Amino acid sequence: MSVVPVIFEKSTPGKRAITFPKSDVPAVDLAEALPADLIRQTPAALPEVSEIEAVRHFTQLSRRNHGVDVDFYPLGSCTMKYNPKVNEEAARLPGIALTHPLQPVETIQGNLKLMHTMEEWLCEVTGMDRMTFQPAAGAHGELTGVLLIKAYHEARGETQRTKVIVPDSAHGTNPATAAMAGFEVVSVKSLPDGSVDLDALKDVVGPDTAALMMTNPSTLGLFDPHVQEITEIVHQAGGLCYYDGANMNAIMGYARPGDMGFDVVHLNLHKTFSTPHGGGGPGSGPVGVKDLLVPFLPVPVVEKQENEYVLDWNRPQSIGKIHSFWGNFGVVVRAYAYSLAYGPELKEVSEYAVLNANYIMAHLRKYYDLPVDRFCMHECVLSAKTLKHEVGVKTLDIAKRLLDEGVHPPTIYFPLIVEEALMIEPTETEDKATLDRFIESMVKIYKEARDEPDKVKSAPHLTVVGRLDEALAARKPNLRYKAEA
Amino acid sequence: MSVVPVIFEKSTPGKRAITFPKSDVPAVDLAEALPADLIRQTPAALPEVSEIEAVRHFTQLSRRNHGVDVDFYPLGSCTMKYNPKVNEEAARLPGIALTHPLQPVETIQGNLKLMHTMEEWLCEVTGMDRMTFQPAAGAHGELTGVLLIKAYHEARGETQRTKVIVPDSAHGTNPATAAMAGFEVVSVKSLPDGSVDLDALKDVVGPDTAALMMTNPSTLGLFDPHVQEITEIVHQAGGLCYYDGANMNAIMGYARPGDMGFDVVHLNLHKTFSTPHGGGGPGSGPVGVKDLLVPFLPVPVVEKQENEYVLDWNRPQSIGKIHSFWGNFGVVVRAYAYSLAYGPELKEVSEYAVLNANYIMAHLRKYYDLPVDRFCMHECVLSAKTLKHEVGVKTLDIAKRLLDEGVHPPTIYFPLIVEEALMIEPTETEDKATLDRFIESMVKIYKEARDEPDKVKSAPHLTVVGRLDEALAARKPNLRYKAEA
Amino acid sequence: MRYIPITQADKEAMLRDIGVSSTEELFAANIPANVRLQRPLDLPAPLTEMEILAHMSELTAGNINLAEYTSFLGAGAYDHYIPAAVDTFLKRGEFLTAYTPYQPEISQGVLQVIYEYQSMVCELTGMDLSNASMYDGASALAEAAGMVVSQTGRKKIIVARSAHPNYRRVVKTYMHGIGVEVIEAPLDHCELDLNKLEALITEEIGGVLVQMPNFFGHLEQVRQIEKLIHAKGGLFVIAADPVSLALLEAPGNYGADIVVAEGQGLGVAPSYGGPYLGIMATREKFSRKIPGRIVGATLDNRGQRAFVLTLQAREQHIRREKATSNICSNQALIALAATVYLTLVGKEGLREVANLSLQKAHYAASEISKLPGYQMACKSPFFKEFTIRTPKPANEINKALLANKILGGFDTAVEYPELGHAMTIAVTEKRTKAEIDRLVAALGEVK
Amino acid sequence: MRYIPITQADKEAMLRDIGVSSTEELFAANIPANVRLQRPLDLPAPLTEMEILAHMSELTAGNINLAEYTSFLGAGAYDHYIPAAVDTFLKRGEFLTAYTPYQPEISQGVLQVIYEYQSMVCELTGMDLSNASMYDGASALAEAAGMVVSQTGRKKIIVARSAHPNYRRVVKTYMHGIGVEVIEAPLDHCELDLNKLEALITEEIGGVLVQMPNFFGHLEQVRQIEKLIHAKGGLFVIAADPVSLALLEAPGNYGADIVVAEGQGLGVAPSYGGPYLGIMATREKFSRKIPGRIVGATLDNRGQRAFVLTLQAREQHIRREKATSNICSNQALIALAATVYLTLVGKEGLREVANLSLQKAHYAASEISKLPGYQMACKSPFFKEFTIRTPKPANEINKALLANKILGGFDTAVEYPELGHAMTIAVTEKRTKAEIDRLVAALGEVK
Ligand SMILES: Cc1ncc(COP(=O)(O)O)c(C=O)c1O
Ligand SMILES: Cc1ncc(COP(=O)(O)O)c(C=O)c1O
Repeated sequence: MSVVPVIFEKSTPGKRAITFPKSDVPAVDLAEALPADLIRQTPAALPEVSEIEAVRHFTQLSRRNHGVDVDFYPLGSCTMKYNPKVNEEAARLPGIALTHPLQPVETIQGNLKLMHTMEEWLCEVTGMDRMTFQPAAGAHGELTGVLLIKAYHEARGETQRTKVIVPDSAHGTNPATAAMAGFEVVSVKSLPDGSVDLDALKDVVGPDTAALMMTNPSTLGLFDPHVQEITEIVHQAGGLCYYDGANMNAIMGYARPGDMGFDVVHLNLHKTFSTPHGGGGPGSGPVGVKDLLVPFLPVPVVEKQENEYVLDWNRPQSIGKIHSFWGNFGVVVRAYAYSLAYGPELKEVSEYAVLNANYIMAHLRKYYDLPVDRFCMHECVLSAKTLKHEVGVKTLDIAKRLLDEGVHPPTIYFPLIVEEALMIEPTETEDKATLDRFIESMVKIYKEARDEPDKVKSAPHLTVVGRLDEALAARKPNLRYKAEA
Repeated sequence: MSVVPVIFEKSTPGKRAITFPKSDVPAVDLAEALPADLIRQTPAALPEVSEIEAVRHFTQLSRRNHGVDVDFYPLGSCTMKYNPKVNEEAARLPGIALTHPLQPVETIQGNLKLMHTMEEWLCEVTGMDRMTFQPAAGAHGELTGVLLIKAYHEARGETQRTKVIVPDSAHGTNPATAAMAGFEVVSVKSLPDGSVDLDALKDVVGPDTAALMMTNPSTLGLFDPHVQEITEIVHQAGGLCYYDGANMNAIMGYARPGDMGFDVVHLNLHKTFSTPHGGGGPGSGPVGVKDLLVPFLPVPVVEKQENEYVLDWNRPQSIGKIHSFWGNFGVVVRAYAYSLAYGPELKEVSEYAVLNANYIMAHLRKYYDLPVDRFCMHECVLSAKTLKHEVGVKTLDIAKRLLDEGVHPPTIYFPLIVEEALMIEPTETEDKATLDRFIESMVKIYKEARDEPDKVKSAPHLTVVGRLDEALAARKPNLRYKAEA
Repeated sequence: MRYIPITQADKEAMLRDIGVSSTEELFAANIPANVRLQRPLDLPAPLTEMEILAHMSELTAGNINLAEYTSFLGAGAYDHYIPAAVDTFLKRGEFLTAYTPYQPEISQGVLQVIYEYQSMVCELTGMDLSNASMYDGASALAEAAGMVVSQTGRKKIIVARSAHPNYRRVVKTYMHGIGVEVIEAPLDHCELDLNKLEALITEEIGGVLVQMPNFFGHLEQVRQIEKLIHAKGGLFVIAADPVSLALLEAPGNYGADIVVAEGQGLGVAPSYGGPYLGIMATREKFSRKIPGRIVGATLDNRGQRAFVLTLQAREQHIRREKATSNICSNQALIALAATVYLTLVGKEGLREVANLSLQKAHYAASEISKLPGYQMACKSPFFKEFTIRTPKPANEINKALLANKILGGFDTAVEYPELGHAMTIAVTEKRTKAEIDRLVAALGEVK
Repeated sequence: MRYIPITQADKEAMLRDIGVSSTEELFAANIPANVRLQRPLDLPAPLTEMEILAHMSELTAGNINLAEYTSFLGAGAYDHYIPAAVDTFLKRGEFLTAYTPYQPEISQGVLQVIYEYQSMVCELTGMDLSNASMYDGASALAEAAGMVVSQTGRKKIIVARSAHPNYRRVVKTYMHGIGVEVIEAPLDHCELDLNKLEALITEEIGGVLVQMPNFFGHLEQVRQIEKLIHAKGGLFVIAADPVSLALLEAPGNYGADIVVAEGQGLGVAPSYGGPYLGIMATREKFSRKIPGRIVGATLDNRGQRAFVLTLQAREQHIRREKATSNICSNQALIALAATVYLTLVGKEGLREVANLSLQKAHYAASEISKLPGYQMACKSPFFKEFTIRTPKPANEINKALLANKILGGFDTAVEYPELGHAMTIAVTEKRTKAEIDRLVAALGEVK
């Protein structure tokens, strides 16, 4: 079926899937328990279907979706690595899945110990002093980190530090975060290789600099050769340095943001630490800090006292809270299981991630433009500029044609500083055969683009739906099902 | 991908998915522990793949398969009803999934109580006195039942009773079972409506009759109007009556084999009691008996003594054992959960199963031949005889064309006594909309068969593979992967 | 090397194709020596899968869990029944291991689920549109506060002191960043004091944030509050319990401008506080202000209905520092759980859940109130949670309950010292009369 | 009405189309009054899903389970590690809710899995072909006995007394049906007595059935036995432990004609004895005699490789009373579990499992043997299980072990009184040295 009706269209009055027992307590009259003007008059028109219909509906929908479990998913910047099944099993242990966030701490020592241990491990990986797990995703971590910086400057009376410097190669969340934390964003042009232009940086730093936000390796997949100078420049100006750790998969065991001079770092556990992306989330964006920022961490902090773990709320300088409870604990659990599987061999994760990206680059550079001719780290950024100019086949067309090959396309049109960008992140969990298959597909599409460009421009051909009318979606927003009148 | 390589073809020496810890005990030298001539020299060439490859492989394979969870599956005689998810959860409770069959009985009272209770319930549903859960499927139950009959006659010294009467409308397992238990099979022709020909029966019963095996409702989906006379005829001749309960979904709460005069009955829990078919199994084929056969039941029998459940092995007349342990316990557990959901409302299961089958029959009889013009029970048998004779479109073609509609075809060419049979069992878990969709497909195919017969004869067109060369498969059996030399 | 499928032979072939002799060359070409880590990571040696599970089972075996203990603890995370079918879909690899549906042609599954989720949220809240999810209830409320500020341009907002203490903290943290003052509206017992609230609401106030039912489980006079805030041109934000919306009026029908909610009660395991689900819905007129992903229906080039991410001009990847929020990854899988849950329980089922919870909570309240020294802390109506004064500190009572395998209610002492000894008790449809009686008996026996 | 999705309105419309006014008419037209049940079924009232799970959790909570107890019990069901990925696939609806792949075009998933399963079984056993599965180890052995009889036409077979007592029972039950005499070959300690066996083997004997390793965990002298039986024209049937075949010679290499095995150790939960997996493989020359489904590779009409059920002329639905067996439903889902398991552990992993089990079993044997009163019951080599004489009845010792959260070995007293006080102890790769030491200490303390 190439159209699956929305579940509301399958609804029939009176149908039921799950029912509940009759009440076993003396009845209370709703009209007595609740004020008349607050009792709902029209029930929410939720679907009414049987269990078999519900199960078929979501089974059919799932079969209309790609995932890492289905095939290759080299979506750049997203680190779509394999999500181990054992982590799912671990997260469902009753001592984990069935625990309440407000249980007395003495009844939940195992979970506290898990968080405390994981904090130590991630500090070791990043070279930081403490970590908080409250942020639910990378962007949430960024916000937390930037608010920590704000609190730091405020505590020192330096409220004139109102600017955050963000290279123009940065992910959109960086400038958006800075703005959300009330800072003014100063965008600095990157060098063509995506690295920070030291002169431009020197020009903009000053007494109003609160921080620099930097992604390293950059969104071009390249490690900034001057990272240490950069953090020094910012520090000398009295600013702090924020490290967007989304690309941590490139450097584990090789280099640590803490050693590069960064004061704050966030990790994306749903990237580097293999927790599943879930169709968009949940993630986990723990934030690590150097000692100077520890007083400002969100409350509560897990502390070990003698042989007991406690939640320390008594932190007067804290920025407060950033999550209803302690963050996406179930995601941290999966990352913990992953860390157990590797220990110091996390270094090999990065080694092979980098190997795979360079292997793809080595093969595809013969066909696609290579904006920066240097070995890349965990991802390589190519461009379809020449194809576009010569035969009118755009990056979007190439991506759509890849769908017919059964793989998920790379990230496209990002980073913004590369024209017709194709950002390919294979991750270390792919084997050579899969990479070869992908390379073959990309070469085949390249040739098609030259020989039968229309075939590429009209792709995809084999998917359950064809190219969508995105303009229509935006022009006439249809954002929810409404029963026909 | 329309071909998924077999897992061996994905194998690469040295690749690993699951690894195991190093030994933590003092090492024993294999050459000392085992005799040299019994140590394996060439390791089994199992596949060598990584976990991601394994997961993708089986995910991709699953996406090449139909199931009840995907869409309608009206496979006659198989009762492909919805398999509730809660049953799966129940079967995975640690007190169930993680228990060893030979644990001391005092450590496993819950499981024994479950079996004992389920036995009582199934006795109530069938009108029998005791039940054994050892048989792992319907055919296994048949064998058990027929061996019980054999033991009974032997105990009475009636070893001349060497014949089992089986109507020609019976499922293949019935005659095969009788033969497997060392009986001679006497096939009696059924009347055109699938019911037992009383005269023919009277002709064959006699002092050599061990038993009659009967399916009721018959494989034509019709209840035998003379069932009571039939069992009387057999009993009068000194034979016993075996009830193939595969079609129990038609009569729960309406009639009971025990009340019709049957001495033994098997149920298919994987049909009537909603346990999943698993791509071919496991099932569970419990056998119920009247008192006269109780002494012969397989050992051990679960008995309640005071407040304790025990396994009673001390049964000198028992036929012995039929399963390594106590049967497919995990399947019985699922059926128990199902029984809890219905209780006496099991009657409605049958009511709606019969309603659905008649609804389909009422609509499709206008297009397809109806061998017996009577209300059916839980399934209806149609025929494509006319189509075959007039336009050369066979039942097989219709089935293949149905594949393009996304549903599983009915059972075809069974029962054998109906030419070009289509045996349609919708079950009670399908709603009217699904039945209407199926009817529409069947009508569409009927019209296609008349208008564009080649489209039907060359079907399927939309499946990942086309019609298979079954002759080739049989002529040049390729039954296992072998590495190319 | 656990999940790395590259053999030594493959590695060598790949290095050859790249033109280097070792991966070290790749790193050396990138990472300057002065920041290279010169020692192995100091982490425990790798474990095999079998050891990982054994270790984690052992680590968490001592945790008290809700399968073994009877819970009356709520305060933002509830022990509602989770139908067995929900987890089936959380485990489907196509949902679990996909990411944001950037490529709609191979992501129709996730996209349609989100569209259905958005539709259900609109039905429950009475709003026009919903986004694809926020992180959790607290951050959704904070983002709503941000919307209020951006829409009204006012730099002050009011939050009810009867809102979840952690939600208030998160709102303050977010608002501090953009220099917005957060004023706490004071209580009368455990309900907002409307007179004092009225006095606080001026034309400088961007909006009022109210939790309904409030943290104590009791109802606020939302219709009156709506009039007060709208009269001064501010916005009205409700933080709802989605389960309660089966019985309580949809906030859209009493004038809320933005509705947020914690979706954990809709089929999501308590999981020590996360991952949960931030629900956010609003009126059409704010559709350019709402943060996060939104899915819309459209047509494909074959004329079929299909779904796609839309209205992206609000988002960080397009608008960067001008975006409505920085949110990127959200809680899509948890939104799937809620969608499957709401599909399974359906229109009637959610009413049953809500009504049973209400019935049982009222039974518990009336039985506990009969005990000497126990007395309802507030007179206002309540839904599935209520707050009761206790004869001794609640944490001492809870210790005694634990010994009876009961997880007691939320001790309000730290967050609301003004209530004296008190606890907030949550009762869901899962609690049987026998369990409630056991609680009452155990409370009666606390010395 | 739990899983019945037909509304009253639908029902009425359907009855109208059928042309009756009630379903009762349909039943009345079919079922004669004299056999109609005139009362409701006497079964407990229906429970909702939530109650079902609560009831079943409570019912089985008291069962001792292998997550909480350390098990040294084997005897045909083993506590091997089950990789987490296995269950993922058992739960995929496309595998779980399909039936026998009668329609190959929409069943390529199940068919290919079975083909791969057959291939793996052939690799392990050293045989030419495997069927798609039998019910369990015991019934597979009984079916093998039936094959022996049908192939040789001889009406007597020999089964080793050292084979699993239940397997022997099942063989006898099956053989009794077709009038075949089953002779038990006697033991010398816990190994077959080859002299006595030789004497028993005549040209009337269709075959010898031997378990390897035997029920006691020890090895039989299979190479010698093979010569004895083949010399008299009989067939040699081995019941193997599939895990052992990673270390022990493939039966195909020492002349077995049919190999059966219990597949539970390959990724299948113990589940109180079932569902398990009957493995059966044989030589090509017996391909028309083997019972059960078989999948073969072929081509489709587009020239693609595809899989299909084949050689069906052996089966009951074609051959009826002349079929090789009556088996219809088998254990396909459990064969899937084994296939996923063997894929995950792979060539090396299965060797690791086998070797670790062997190492740990030998450590346990040597430590226990040092205890006063404990002494190996047999001198022959063993794999992962061994039998040891105990100073007191094994069931008394096991009671004491239970108090230490240890599930002790199999008490041989009832099945093999000739051994005196003894137990068979199984040790898998899951057991740590610490656990074994705990067992040894607990044994040492039994008074
Ligand atoms: C470089 C970079 N920074 C930040 C983010 C934001 O992370 P999240 O989506 O977890 O909020 C991403 C995610 O795509 C990213 O690639
Ligand atoms: C009428 C009938 N009898 C017996 C059987 C055999 O049952 P099983 O496949 O469980 O062995 C079937 C199964 O298809 C059947 O339909």
